[in-house]
Amino acid sequence: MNNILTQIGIENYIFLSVTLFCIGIFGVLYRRNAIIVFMSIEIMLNAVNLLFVAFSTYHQDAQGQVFVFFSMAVAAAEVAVGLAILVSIFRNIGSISIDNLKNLKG
Amino acid sequence: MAMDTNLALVLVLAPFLGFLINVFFGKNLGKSLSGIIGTLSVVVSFVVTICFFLQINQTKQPIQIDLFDWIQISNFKVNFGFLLDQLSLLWLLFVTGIGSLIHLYSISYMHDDEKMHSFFAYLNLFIFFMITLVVGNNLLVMFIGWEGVGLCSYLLIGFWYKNQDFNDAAKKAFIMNRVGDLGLLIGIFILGSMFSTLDFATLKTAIAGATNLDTFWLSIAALALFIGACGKSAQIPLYTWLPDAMAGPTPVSALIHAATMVTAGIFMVTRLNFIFDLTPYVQNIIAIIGAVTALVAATIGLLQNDIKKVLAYSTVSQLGLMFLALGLGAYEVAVFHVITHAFFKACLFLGSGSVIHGLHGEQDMRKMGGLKKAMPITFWTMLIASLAISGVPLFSGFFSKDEILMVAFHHNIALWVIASVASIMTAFYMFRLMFLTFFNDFRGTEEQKHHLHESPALITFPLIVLAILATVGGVISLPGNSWLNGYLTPLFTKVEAEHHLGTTEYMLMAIAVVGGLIGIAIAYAKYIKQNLVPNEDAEITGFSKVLYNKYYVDEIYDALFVNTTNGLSKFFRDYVETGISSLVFGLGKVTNELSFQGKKLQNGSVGLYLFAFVLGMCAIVSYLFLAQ
Amino acid sequence: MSTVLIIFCVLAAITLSTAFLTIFSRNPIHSAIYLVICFFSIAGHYLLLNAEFLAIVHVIVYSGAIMILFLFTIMLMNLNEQDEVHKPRFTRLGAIVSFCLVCLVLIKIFIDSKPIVEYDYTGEDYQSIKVLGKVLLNEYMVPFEFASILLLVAMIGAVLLSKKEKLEK
Amino acid sequence: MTTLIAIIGLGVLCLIFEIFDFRKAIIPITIIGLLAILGLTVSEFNSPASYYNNMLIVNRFSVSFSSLFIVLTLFLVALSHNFYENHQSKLSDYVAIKIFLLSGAVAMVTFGNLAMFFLGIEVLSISLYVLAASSRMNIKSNEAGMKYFLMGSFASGIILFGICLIYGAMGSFDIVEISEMSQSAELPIWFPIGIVLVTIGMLFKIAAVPFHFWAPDVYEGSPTLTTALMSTLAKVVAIATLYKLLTALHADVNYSFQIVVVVISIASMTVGNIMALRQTNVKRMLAFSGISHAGFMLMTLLSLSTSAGSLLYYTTAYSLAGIAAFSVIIYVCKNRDNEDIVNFHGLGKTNPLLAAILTASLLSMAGIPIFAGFFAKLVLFSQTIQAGYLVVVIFAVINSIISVGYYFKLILAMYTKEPNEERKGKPFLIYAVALIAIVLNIVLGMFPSLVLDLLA
Amino acid sequence: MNVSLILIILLVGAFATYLAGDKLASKVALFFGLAALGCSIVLLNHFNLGENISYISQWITLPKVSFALKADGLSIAMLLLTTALTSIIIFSSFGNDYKNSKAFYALILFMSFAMVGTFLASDGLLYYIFWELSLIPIYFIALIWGNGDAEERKKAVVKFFIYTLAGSLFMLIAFVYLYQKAGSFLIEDLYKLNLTVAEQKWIFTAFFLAYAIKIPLIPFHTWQANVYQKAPTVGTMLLSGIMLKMGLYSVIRWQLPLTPLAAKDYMFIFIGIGIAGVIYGSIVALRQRDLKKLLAYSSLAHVGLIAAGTYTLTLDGFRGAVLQMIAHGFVVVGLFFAAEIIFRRYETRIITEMGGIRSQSPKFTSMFLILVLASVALPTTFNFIGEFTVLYSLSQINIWFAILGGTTIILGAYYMLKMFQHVMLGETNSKLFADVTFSEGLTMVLIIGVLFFFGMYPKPINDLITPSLVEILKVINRV
Repeated sequence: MNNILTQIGIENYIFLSVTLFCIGIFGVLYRRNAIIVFMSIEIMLNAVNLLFVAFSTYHQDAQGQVFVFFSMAVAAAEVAVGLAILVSIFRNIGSISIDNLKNLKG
Repeated sequence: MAMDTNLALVLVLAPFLGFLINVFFGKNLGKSLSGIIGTLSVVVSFVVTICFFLQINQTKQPIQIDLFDWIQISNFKVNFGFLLDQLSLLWLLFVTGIGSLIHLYSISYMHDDEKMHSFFAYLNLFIFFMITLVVGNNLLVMFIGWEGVGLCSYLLIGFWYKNQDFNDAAKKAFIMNRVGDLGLLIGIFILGSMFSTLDFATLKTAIAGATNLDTFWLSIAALALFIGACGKSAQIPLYTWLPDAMAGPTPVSALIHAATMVTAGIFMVTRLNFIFDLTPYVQNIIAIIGAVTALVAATIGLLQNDIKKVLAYSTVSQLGLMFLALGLGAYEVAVFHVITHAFFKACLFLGSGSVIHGLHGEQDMRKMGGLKKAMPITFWTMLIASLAISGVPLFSGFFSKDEILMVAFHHNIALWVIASVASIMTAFYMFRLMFLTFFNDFRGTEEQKHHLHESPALITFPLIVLAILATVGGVISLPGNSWLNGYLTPLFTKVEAEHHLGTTEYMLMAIAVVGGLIGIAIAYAKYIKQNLVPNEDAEITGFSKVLYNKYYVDEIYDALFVNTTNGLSKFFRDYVETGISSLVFGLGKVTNELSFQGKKLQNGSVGLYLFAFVLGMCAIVSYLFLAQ
Repeated sequence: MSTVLIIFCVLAAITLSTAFLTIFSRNPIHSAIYLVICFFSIAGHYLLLNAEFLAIVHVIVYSGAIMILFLFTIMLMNLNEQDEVHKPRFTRLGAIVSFCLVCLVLIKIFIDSKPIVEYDYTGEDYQSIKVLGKVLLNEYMVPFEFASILLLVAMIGAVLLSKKEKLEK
Repeated sequence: MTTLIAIIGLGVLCLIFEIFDFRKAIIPITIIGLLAILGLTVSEFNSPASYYNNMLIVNRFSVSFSSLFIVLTLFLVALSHNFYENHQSKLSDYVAIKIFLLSGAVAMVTFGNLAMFFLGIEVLSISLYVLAASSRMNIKSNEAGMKYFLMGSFASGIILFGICLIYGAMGSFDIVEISEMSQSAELPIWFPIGIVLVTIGMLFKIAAVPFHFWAPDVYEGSPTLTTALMSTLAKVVAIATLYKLLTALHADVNYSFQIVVVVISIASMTVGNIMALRQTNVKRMLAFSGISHAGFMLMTLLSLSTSAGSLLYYTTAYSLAGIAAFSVIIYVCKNRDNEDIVNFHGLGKTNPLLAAILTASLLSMAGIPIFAGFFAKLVLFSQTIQAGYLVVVIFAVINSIISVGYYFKLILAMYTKEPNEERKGKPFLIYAVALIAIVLNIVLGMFPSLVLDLLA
Repeated sequence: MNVSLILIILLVGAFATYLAGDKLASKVALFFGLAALGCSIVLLNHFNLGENISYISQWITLPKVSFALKADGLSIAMLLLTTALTSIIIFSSFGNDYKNSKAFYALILFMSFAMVGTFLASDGLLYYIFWELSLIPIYFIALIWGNGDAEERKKAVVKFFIYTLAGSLFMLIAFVYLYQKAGSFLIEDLYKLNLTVAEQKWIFTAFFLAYAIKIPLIPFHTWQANVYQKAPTVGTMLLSGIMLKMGLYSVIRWQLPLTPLAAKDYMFIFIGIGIAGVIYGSIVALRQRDLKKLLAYSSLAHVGLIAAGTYTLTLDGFRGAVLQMIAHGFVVVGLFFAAEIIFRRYETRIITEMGGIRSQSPKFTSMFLILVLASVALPTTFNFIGEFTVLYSLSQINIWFAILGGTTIILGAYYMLKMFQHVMLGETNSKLFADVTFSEGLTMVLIIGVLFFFGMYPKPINDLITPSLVEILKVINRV
């Protein structure tokens, strides 16, 4: 048995991950619905997680996977706080479109 | 030597002390006392001068007095010191002498003026500066006096400061003088850098000992010095201030603008004769300007109606004659004329002052006439002075003027013709003045007529003294036997041979006398026989109008210099200043505008922000990894 | 083309397409569902790479916790298609442009880079639960503890943001 | 190491105090605690060590910056007393979050492993998101929190991606290992890209152009104390971490990377200053001013090997001035719904001391001598010229000139306008904080060697 | 005893004044001003005895900055000027009633402190710090206690501050660059540098920006007139009497010795700028409506001439410049004080609203006239010595410089006398003008006394400054 990446190629994982990451960026830019934007950010983080695991396999090293745990914790924490903010905005202005957040400018 | 130093200090500082007393305590002293103190202080100087004069007449040794270091320049040092030699003592004699007389005169003349003490203060200050000018042992100490007398002239012309016209005249005098002063300074600079000294004595030896003189720069220096003299001595092109200066009280005109200050230019040229002697071109220029000034001023004088203006133009004209003599290298002749001129012109001015005093300030000759009876002493003294200035034989002016004409004749016929014409005109307008003022009937108001009276003794006494001097002053330099020439000889490098009184000379004398008499005769014909009175201002036409308006020189100067400067000033103030200012502000405005536009970019949209973020990231990454 | 590669391609296709669909679907609920599928496919990748534990944790955390949170919020706010605001054209254009740009730039860089041909294989166990546990709780003990602080902060924060204040006068 | 533990302990203590209803004691205890921690930290100054498999590396750099953070937090906690007067029930949360935030900050400069770095930055960020949005009923605060959160987590994503690439290249998260490897072997291109991406993420945190757009909006919308925190502590932490990251990793700081830094630095200074000119909201103005200062701080990256001391000095000077300025702003704008410059009218008459302090802090930021800000700039200029980037210095100087324009707008308002209304009360802690901060600033200005030589 | 004492006195004075409270402030300030003056005289004495009165100690290790104060003749002359004028200025303001006067007088002393520091510092950075420091007090003095429309004033003052700061920051860059070369900010070390001509040229330009704005020379003068007009008279006096001398002093002390080759290359340009300033300033002054503005432009003209003198790089130019700096300092303070005296009575600075004052106030008139005459460099006043020497030095470079520069004699007389005529002369003004009070008179008399004394006997100052100027010239001509 050898490294599974010999069959797939680490480049492919990189391309997949980069594409996924870019889709995440695209989502953040494209959508105005805050929830979807959050989701896009999650996609970005997951793209990175995927790459971590791929690299972990590439290096035959556990640290990459361990880091994914931290990354998940971060994602969870962010989502919690983000949604809390979102809810409080929704309570105040009844909308979650980020286009409505234009009071602060200039 | 210490004695000399102390005496010299007394000589210089006595008037200054008078000035200080009058400035600080004048008001409390009372008018008479302040006048007396003022006069006394000058008399003291006069007495000291006489002492020195007697001393030097015996020893023939100039007295050098160094007081202290004054200005330090890299290649030379300027001491503050005095030089009492033949020239300066001669000058001092008539400065302090006539000064004393005029002070005396002023006690009475200014008695009605509430600011009499300051008048005396200024007069004393003037004498102080004049003495400084004369006794300074180097160019810069002379320059102190030079500027100082200008200042006093300014103060005294503008003595009646409530009248802005008088103030304008004062300002004009000061500024035109300053134009000359700049010339003088430039001359000083050049001399200083050429010879590393400004001391007269050292300068003289340095020039005498110099092997290869740079005549070009020396000429420039001489020319610059002459410009200075033009300013002070009212020569073309800087003469226009002098007639305006008549705005001051009459004693001032007599003292400053006839007898003493205006001769400073002649003094300076004479003092530096060793320089001018080496620069023939400049000498020619001086001669020509002198002659032209004499003629131009005389022509203007022909038609003036203000009694003092006539005298003022006459002064300019006479000064022109003196410069003519200087330009021709006949320094002693010029000095001679300075002295005689001081006598008779002071007398004339004081006389006219007496007339004006009698008429309570009237200066227009058209409103005078027939004053002979009311003011006999004034009349007779003025008549004597007029005869002197017109060159009637045996009066002092005859000798001095004649010598100038003779010198001119020997050098250049054209100059002689000009000078002769000028002196004929002089005779004419002086007697025009006399006839209009003293003969025929009184043309003024009844009230004035009622108050006509001879002036008090304090006024007439100086007149009489000056008239006597004007008569006999000629003895100091009789043709053929000149005490003055002998006295002044040590000063000059080139000694001109004495003119022998040959036929030519007697011919010239005769022509001059006849010319003078013709002038008087014309005036007599016009103003006594025909009893003409000059026209009102509006009725003057033709060339007379040009003359009456002084060739419009003032207007031309105004247009050329004053208005240009003022226009430039306005232009600078309104456009250039705001322009530069708005350029600076403009930078601020541009950044502010950028800020304003930038605020639009910061529009609050997260989308835009992220977009910028991503673009920035792309730019950086692609620059770093793709562009290499 | 090996089986593994085929599985990879399929999974990758699913991952990318569902990710796209998440963004493009107008209904937030649909988005959430697509996202869940996407996450599952990622878990598939993990399995493919033999990271079983991680795959399970991933499913639990993402599909189980985070997605539920999302859905819960969506329900709470009662969002549906009508709420979607109209997007200005230049926004969309900008988004697409930057997407293409980032994609191109990154991919170009990686294509340009030297291809990796050799892969290490030590044969050692590096990703079993046991090993992971050791690494996590020995080497990475401090970050592990610190992550708890992170979560604590998030908790306090969430509470702070939604707690009503007692008015004390 | 002990610092980090102590800080976390203190944070937990705050929460416990709330439970046992010792609310009044929270702030005094925290202050005392922080002082103790400060002492603890300083005592480690001369004993560099690494802990837990290189998870945390304590050296002079980390100790001095940690101390700075602790001092700043101390000030911020002291200000909390007055600021949260009307929010007593949440006081413990606020304080605890600040303390945890400090722990994140300390982790960021002490990290020896990228995991610590990442967690630290997340603790910091999440605390900031919460604090920014913490004024629940205030729409502006909500908006600020939301904007910050969206952009911040986006940036976190990028940082994470960068870390991932670094890991991919090196197979390790340990910075010592990474830096060793980065010098020896031929590297995959992943490594430089990773570094660049992490750098970009950090540039976002320090609000450098073009990643700065969030800053003015968030600064304006957040509660003033949070703004103070962001503009002083958060910015300083970010730049210090970036500096440490680049030095510790022996990252590929080649010429073209420096060019990028130059461009960003110039752009930040220019944009920040020009945009600040027309602001009427003081917090917003200071946000832009902060952006320009970020540009200045970035200049240190041009001479990485020597500029640690000057970075410390600059950040200290800047943050002390910032604390002083914000304390005055907190005092002035208390109970006002905005921070418009109008509120400052006539402060010179009604409250000369605070006006003087604000003036001094603004002058320090403008870089006028005897204030520390001047030396900060001077040292920076000196180093940058030495590094051969005269252009940057010239731009910096031009920007200093522009900056005076808006700093003086505020000073003018205080001294030339008529006061509009009296303010009541003289809160001791605000005065104390403002005064101490500015005095420290001036002392540092007079004796710059105190700080400059620490990391020499 | 060393020179740092005087700095301490002034600094302590500033604080003491602030603490003394509004009522006592002016007296306390005067006390410390006089103490500083006394101290500088004592220092002069020590200096003349050949004692070492400099002070040096390490201040910052990296960058290497020393707290180095060195007093040579030039510095001591400037020191005396500063302390004497500070005392006079403080005393002159006794007739005014400033609100919050404790801050006001404290700022004056503080400014004096900074300026003294500038004149003494022999370390580039220390010098720069003092240089900048002097800006802050004058900014507040002009801003808070100034007059005229508040908005206008703000604009003018901020422009002034930014403008001068802008210039000096370029100087800072130059200093930092020099530091990189020399490894030290000490003036001796900087003097030793051998820079290429290209380096010198840009450093020269950077310095020039700072100084040209401070002095000011055209076309960098636009801040001047407005600030002089808007600032309270005390501020104007400080600015024109002392502060602009900082620029001129620095040209001699720093700019020329550090960049001699550039200075020689550029000599004609910069003399030209100076002289253009003379003519331009004089002409603009002619048509000013505001008395203080007029005086500001006159100041522009005078400093133009001084600057031209310094750029001649000759001993005469330097010496004349320094003498003229001192003379101008006194005379301009006197003139602005005269303007203030009028303002105290008539509440106006517009010339057309004045006139006819002379008959009501003979004392004031005389004193004002003397000052006017001194400012047009009448011989026997101090200004003449300076102006003569400067013009002489210019004539050594090129006679045309002297002629053009000499127009100041004519134009200066023109605008000053015109001003005097419209302000003082004419029909008696209907508004009452009380003659000078004792303290006003005393101030004027002091100034006039100084002008006349040194006008007749400049030797002490000459002997004081010449050796140090010779030293500086040696440095300039080292290559």
